[in-house]
Amino acid sequence: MSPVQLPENDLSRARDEAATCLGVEELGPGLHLLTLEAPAATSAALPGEFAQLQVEPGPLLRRPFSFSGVDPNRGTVSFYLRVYGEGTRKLAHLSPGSTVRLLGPLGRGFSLPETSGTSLLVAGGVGAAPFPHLATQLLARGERVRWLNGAASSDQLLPTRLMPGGLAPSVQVTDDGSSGRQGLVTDALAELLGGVDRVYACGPNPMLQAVSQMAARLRPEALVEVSIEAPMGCGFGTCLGCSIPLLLQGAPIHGLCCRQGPVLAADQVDWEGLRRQPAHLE
Amino acid sequence: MSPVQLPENDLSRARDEAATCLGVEELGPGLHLLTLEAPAATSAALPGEFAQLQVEPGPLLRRPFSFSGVDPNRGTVSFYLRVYGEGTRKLAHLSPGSTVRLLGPLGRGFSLPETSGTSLLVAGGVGAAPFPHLATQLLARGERVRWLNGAASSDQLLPTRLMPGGLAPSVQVTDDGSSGRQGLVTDALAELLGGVDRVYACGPNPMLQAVSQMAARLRPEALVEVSIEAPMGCGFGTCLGCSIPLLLQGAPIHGLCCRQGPVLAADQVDWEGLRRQPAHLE
Amino acid sequence: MGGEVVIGRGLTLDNPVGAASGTFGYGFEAERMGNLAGLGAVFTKGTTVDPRPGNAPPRIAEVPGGMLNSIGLQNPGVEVVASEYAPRWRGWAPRVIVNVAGATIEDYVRVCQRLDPVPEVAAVELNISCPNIAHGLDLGVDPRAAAACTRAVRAVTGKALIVKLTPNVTDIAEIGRAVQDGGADAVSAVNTYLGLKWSSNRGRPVLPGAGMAGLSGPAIKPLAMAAVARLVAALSIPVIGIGGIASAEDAREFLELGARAVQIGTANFYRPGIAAACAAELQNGRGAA
Amino acid sequence: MGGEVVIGRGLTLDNPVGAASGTFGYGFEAERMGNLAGLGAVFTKGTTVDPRPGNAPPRIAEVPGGMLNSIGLQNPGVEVVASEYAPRWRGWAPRVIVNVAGATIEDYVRVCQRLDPVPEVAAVELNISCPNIAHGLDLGVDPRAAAACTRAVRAVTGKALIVKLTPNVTDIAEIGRAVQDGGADAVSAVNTYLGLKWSSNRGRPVLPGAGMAGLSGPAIKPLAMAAVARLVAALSIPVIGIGGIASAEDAREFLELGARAVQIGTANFYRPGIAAACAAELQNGRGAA
Ligand SMILES: Cc1cc2nc3c(=O)[nH]c(=O)nc-3n(C[C@H](O)[C@H](O)[C@H](O)COP(=O)(O)OP(=O)(O)OC[C@H]3O[C@@H](n4cnc5c(N)ncnc54)[C@H](O)[C@@H]3O)c2cc1C
Ligand SMILES: Cc1cc2nc3c(=O)[nH]c(=O)nc-3n(C[C@H](O)[C@H](O)[C@H](O)COP(=O)(O)OP(=O)(O)OC[C@H]3O[C@@H](n4cnc5c(N)ncnc54)[C@H](O)[C@@H]3O)c2cc1C
Ligand SMILES: Cc1cc2nc3c(=O)[nH]c(=O)nc-3n(C[C@H](O)[C@H](O)[C@H](O)COP(=O)(O)O)c2cc1C
Ligand SMILES: Cc1cc2nc3c(=O)[nH]c(=O)nc-3n(C[C@H](O)[C@H](O)[C@H](O)COP(=O)(O)O)c2cc1C
Ligand code: FES
Ligand code: FES
Repeated sequence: MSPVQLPENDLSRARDEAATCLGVEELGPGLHLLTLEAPAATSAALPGEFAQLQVEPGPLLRRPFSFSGVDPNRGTVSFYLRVYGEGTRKLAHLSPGSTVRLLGPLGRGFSLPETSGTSLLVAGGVGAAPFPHLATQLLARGERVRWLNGAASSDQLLPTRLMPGGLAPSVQVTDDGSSGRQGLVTDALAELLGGVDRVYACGPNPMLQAVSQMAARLRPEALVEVSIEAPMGCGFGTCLGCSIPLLLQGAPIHGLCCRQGPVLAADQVDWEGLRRQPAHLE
Repeated sequence: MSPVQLPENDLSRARDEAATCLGVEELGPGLHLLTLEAPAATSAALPGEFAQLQVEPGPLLRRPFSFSGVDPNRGTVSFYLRVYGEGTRKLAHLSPGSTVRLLGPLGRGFSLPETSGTSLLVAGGVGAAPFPHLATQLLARGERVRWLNGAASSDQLLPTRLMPGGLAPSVQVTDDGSSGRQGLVTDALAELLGGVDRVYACGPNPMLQAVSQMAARLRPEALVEVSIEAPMGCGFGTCLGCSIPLLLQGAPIHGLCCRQGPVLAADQVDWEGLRRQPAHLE
Repeated sequence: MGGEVVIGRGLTLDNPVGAASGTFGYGFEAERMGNLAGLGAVFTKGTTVDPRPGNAPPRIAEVPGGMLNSIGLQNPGVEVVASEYAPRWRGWAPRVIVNVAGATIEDYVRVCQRLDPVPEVAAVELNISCPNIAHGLDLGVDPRAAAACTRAVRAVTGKALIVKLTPNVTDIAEIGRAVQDGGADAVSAVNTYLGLKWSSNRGRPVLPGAGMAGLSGPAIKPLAMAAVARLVAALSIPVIGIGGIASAEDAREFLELGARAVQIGTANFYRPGIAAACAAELQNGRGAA
Repeated sequence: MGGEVVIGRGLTLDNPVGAASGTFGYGFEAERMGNLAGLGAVFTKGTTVDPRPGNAPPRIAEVPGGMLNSIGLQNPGVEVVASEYAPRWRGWAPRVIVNVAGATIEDYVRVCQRLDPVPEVAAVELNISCPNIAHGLDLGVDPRAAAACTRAVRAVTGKALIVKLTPNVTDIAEIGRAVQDGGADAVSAVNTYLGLKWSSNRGRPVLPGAGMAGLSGPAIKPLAMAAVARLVAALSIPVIGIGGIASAEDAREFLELGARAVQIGTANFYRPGIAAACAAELQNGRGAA
């Protein structure tokens, strides 16, 4: 058994609150911003942490989503959602005023720097979800924040207006060139790594692996953290359903995405193990 | 096997249409009038016939309801509902514009007279449901129609405004005397039976039995028809779930409420068998 | 997917979608309602030697995602089926397969004997999930009894012989192998699962007696798929998949899993016409939608 | 309803509601989240002789009204449980009952031997639904093997001995009688039902290998109630009811049916705190609401 040695999140911070939907904004094809009034989560959620949302009527199990925006003044949190199956479809069509149970914050988020430096945020598609909150927190700590935002096409990019003001010049890439540069995030990564102290990445696993490898090669002194997904039964460590392949002192172990992740140091991830997983666990 | 000998409804008249909710009006505590735009049903539904309504999301099986009002001009049908469990609760809270699948008309309705005479409609509680449509049809045939409307209390009586104009003087009774006379419908029945050619009754089984017995004694020449309920899996004769105790040439048989009923001649019903049924089959 | 399927011993269906026994009567209701055309097969209500009135009400109860039934095999008896119903099936597009039930092996033999010369009966499906058989065991839970019943019927019928299996067993593949060895041309699986619904108001089960009844509907689909997967792996004869199918996509899943054909049961109650619609959708390749 | 219940051999629970094995870890997550107080018992994750890493992902898949799991008994092994976890249970209000799993009878004996002197372990629950036992049968589907395992454990432990039964058998009452004769103080039922989810996109089951996994959640409640009813009728020892319980009303139904206590499983995942809430609701007599 492994989990004892890898750090786990502190479950005593999680609250199960009845959140009220304030509205859903459509941001692109199948992409929505869900805003919930959820005072407890608002005051606790750190960047990279997630919530388990329950929709009723809807699927039995809750669904995990990264906190995207947190507004302590309004007492609201927002989630950047891509419609995938039943749960996300229902969430994307919530009417204002309806109730959603929100359990959170859960998981381990991104490590926030003690001293200021330069952070690079690398997003692939809906993987941009945690970055508005992360960027806000980094800027508040005096960090210089660059943003590399990638997606398949223009209408699938997280809109820049959701990010806080004050970012360093950032780069957008799209697979089809419909916005920003044409190509993959890794095509634009090399030139952005110079002088970077921290790389935070969220997106499809192959992208995360490529980013981790490139950063390790070109900027070995940088901290690299990635946010990984897994199917979740509970979100708080009891179902053992969210197993992900991690490395403990170099040896492959079965880690729990919901407690040791979802954010992990790139060198804690067993990338080979991840690659062998079925594609839908992307 | 019995059903071959008792008459059954003609299933070829049933249509499965997507009906649109035009609104739900609250008529009393847990009592609602649901109005649906359902052109096919409107032009086919006869008094005493019923529809199987499906609510989504909602229970798996459809729920049976008697056609209460039929408005051929507007293409609408209405149902007088009492909230009982999940299905009726959902129907009572339908938003205008939402869709309900309606299968109907189903079952055998009340037999309508060829020659004109006097009909007495006897309702117990939500059993009044089929009577607006029945009264309208009877009046259209030149029938004289009296109405004996009973319920536990005033707010559970079908409002008179739902009945067509032109009824002969009618009587209301309530168990608690909060409206009309105090008592049971059977207390008022005797005086109303004089000169009656047809008695149509709908309500709890014990009431139906009492009405049938009193009518047989005091007005043996009258036709007496009652509308019976049973749990229904399908509504059209295939699940065999809606078994009710009937008499065929005096011998007890298992009839099908959905095809040989729900309206039956009082002397076709095995009242003893009905009384032995669990109370929830009331 | 969706075209003609061969079950065996001369039984070929125009398409792999049938309506399950006990959920489609003898097909006459669907005929009146216009829901017959396009179906591959109609599996009739379980038919016994003598007419049976069925159980006292209540007979059905709803549970989330499914229903419980304890109908008690209400049916008019094989004589009425053979002499009055069968002629009415003449010219129907779907094959009509008579589901056969009984309390003893002799019962099954007698029903199948009577049906053997009836040309409108395309095949028989033995429902061997009936209680009160030799040794206090259901016929369908004892491999020897199941095989013996199959063999006995095999000896008296030239029609394709499908044996319908109960899932309420430790090892459904063992029963499947037994009836395959006994001469079955195909198996169908599954029949209903033993379930119970309690009423706190009444302080007793909702259904009469001990309250045991058969669970069907979408709730059983994952269980039925596991049973069908085990049969497909264990048998060489075709497997007809049944259990919780309520869409063309559900039907497609069973077929991809290895079932030769499928039957739709409970869904016919709340979506009349679903079976024929699924058949059409599979044929037009829209099942994946 | 809702007060203290006696299971036997010194095991008494403050109230009849427990959290089911594999859905509550070893109780520490609930402790951190404030969901422990008020529970009658915590049944731990299945614990084996040696640590087990569990199966490769994916391990869970959702189906309507339930979920499939194939976790593969991930656990730290009995030594960690006995020496590191047990001391942390000291002073807990709920009794902690260790769920024990193994591949051979010897495995069960070794785990229970190690737990016997540990005072914080209130009882053991044998999960005899693990494959690959003598004669190619699961331990839990063969009455002789189930009885032998119970007897062997009985010989090495003075603690209350609960045997958890699999529902994937022809006659669960037969297995129940066998373990009762073998010395069990109580049985718990049911474990998960064998299910499979298919993915048409991928043309294979969603879960790895043959795709077989255990179905739990509200979908199985009517099935579990039928199994519990059969056990209650057949046994003299207490029956602990499990399967799809997601509200105090569900729990009350099992208790009215004759179960001495209940366990809540899958519902803990989507309604953390449900188990303690049900316990409180039963105690306050609001369960009928
Ligand atoms: C920590 C974390 C954070 C996430 N943050 C976001 C976010 O901010 N925005 C966003 O759009 N999506 C996010 N996701 C993904 C999101 O949770 C899934 O898209 C969602 O669960 C799909 O649910 P569904 O009902 O729409 O799809 P369905 O396909 O109906 O159901 C999904 C089911 O598949 C399983 N499953 C399979 N693969 C995955 C997977 N990779 N992730 C989760 N469940 C899976 C689940 O257990 C679930 O039962 C996140 C996932 C995780 C683990
Ligand atoms: C021919 C007919 C006409 C009806 N007309 C009306 C009407 O006009 N207005 C009205 O308010 N109600 C009417 N009912 C009764 C109505 O159908 C039930 O109240 C309704 O089905 C309850 O559904 P539920 O989901 O609210 O309740 P639940 O308790 O959640 O579900 C009811 C379930 O119980 C079973 N059941 C048990 N007893 C009965 C019973 N007596 N009738 C039906 N189902 C039963 C059903 O099979 C169903 O699965 C009629 C019933 C029948 C048979
Ligand atoms: C009301 C009802 C009656 C049934 N009667 C029979 C029957 O007579 N013979 C039989 O073999 N199966 C019978 N079944 C079982 C179905 O044919 C089918 O195997 C089962 O319902 C599972 O399929 P489903 O989930 O699609 O309903 C019956 C099922 C129901 C719901
Ligand atoms: C993810 C998961 C893991 C489980 N692990 C175990 C286990 O280790 N030992 C065991 O005896 N039962 C295990 N079970 C079975 C449950 O304890 C319970 O018997 C079953 O889930 C039915 O109850 P439910 O419907 O309330 O979930 C597990 C169930 C789930 C869902
Ligand atoms: S989601 Fe249940 S253990 Fe991680
Ligand atoms: S409701 Fe199905 S046969 Fe009458």
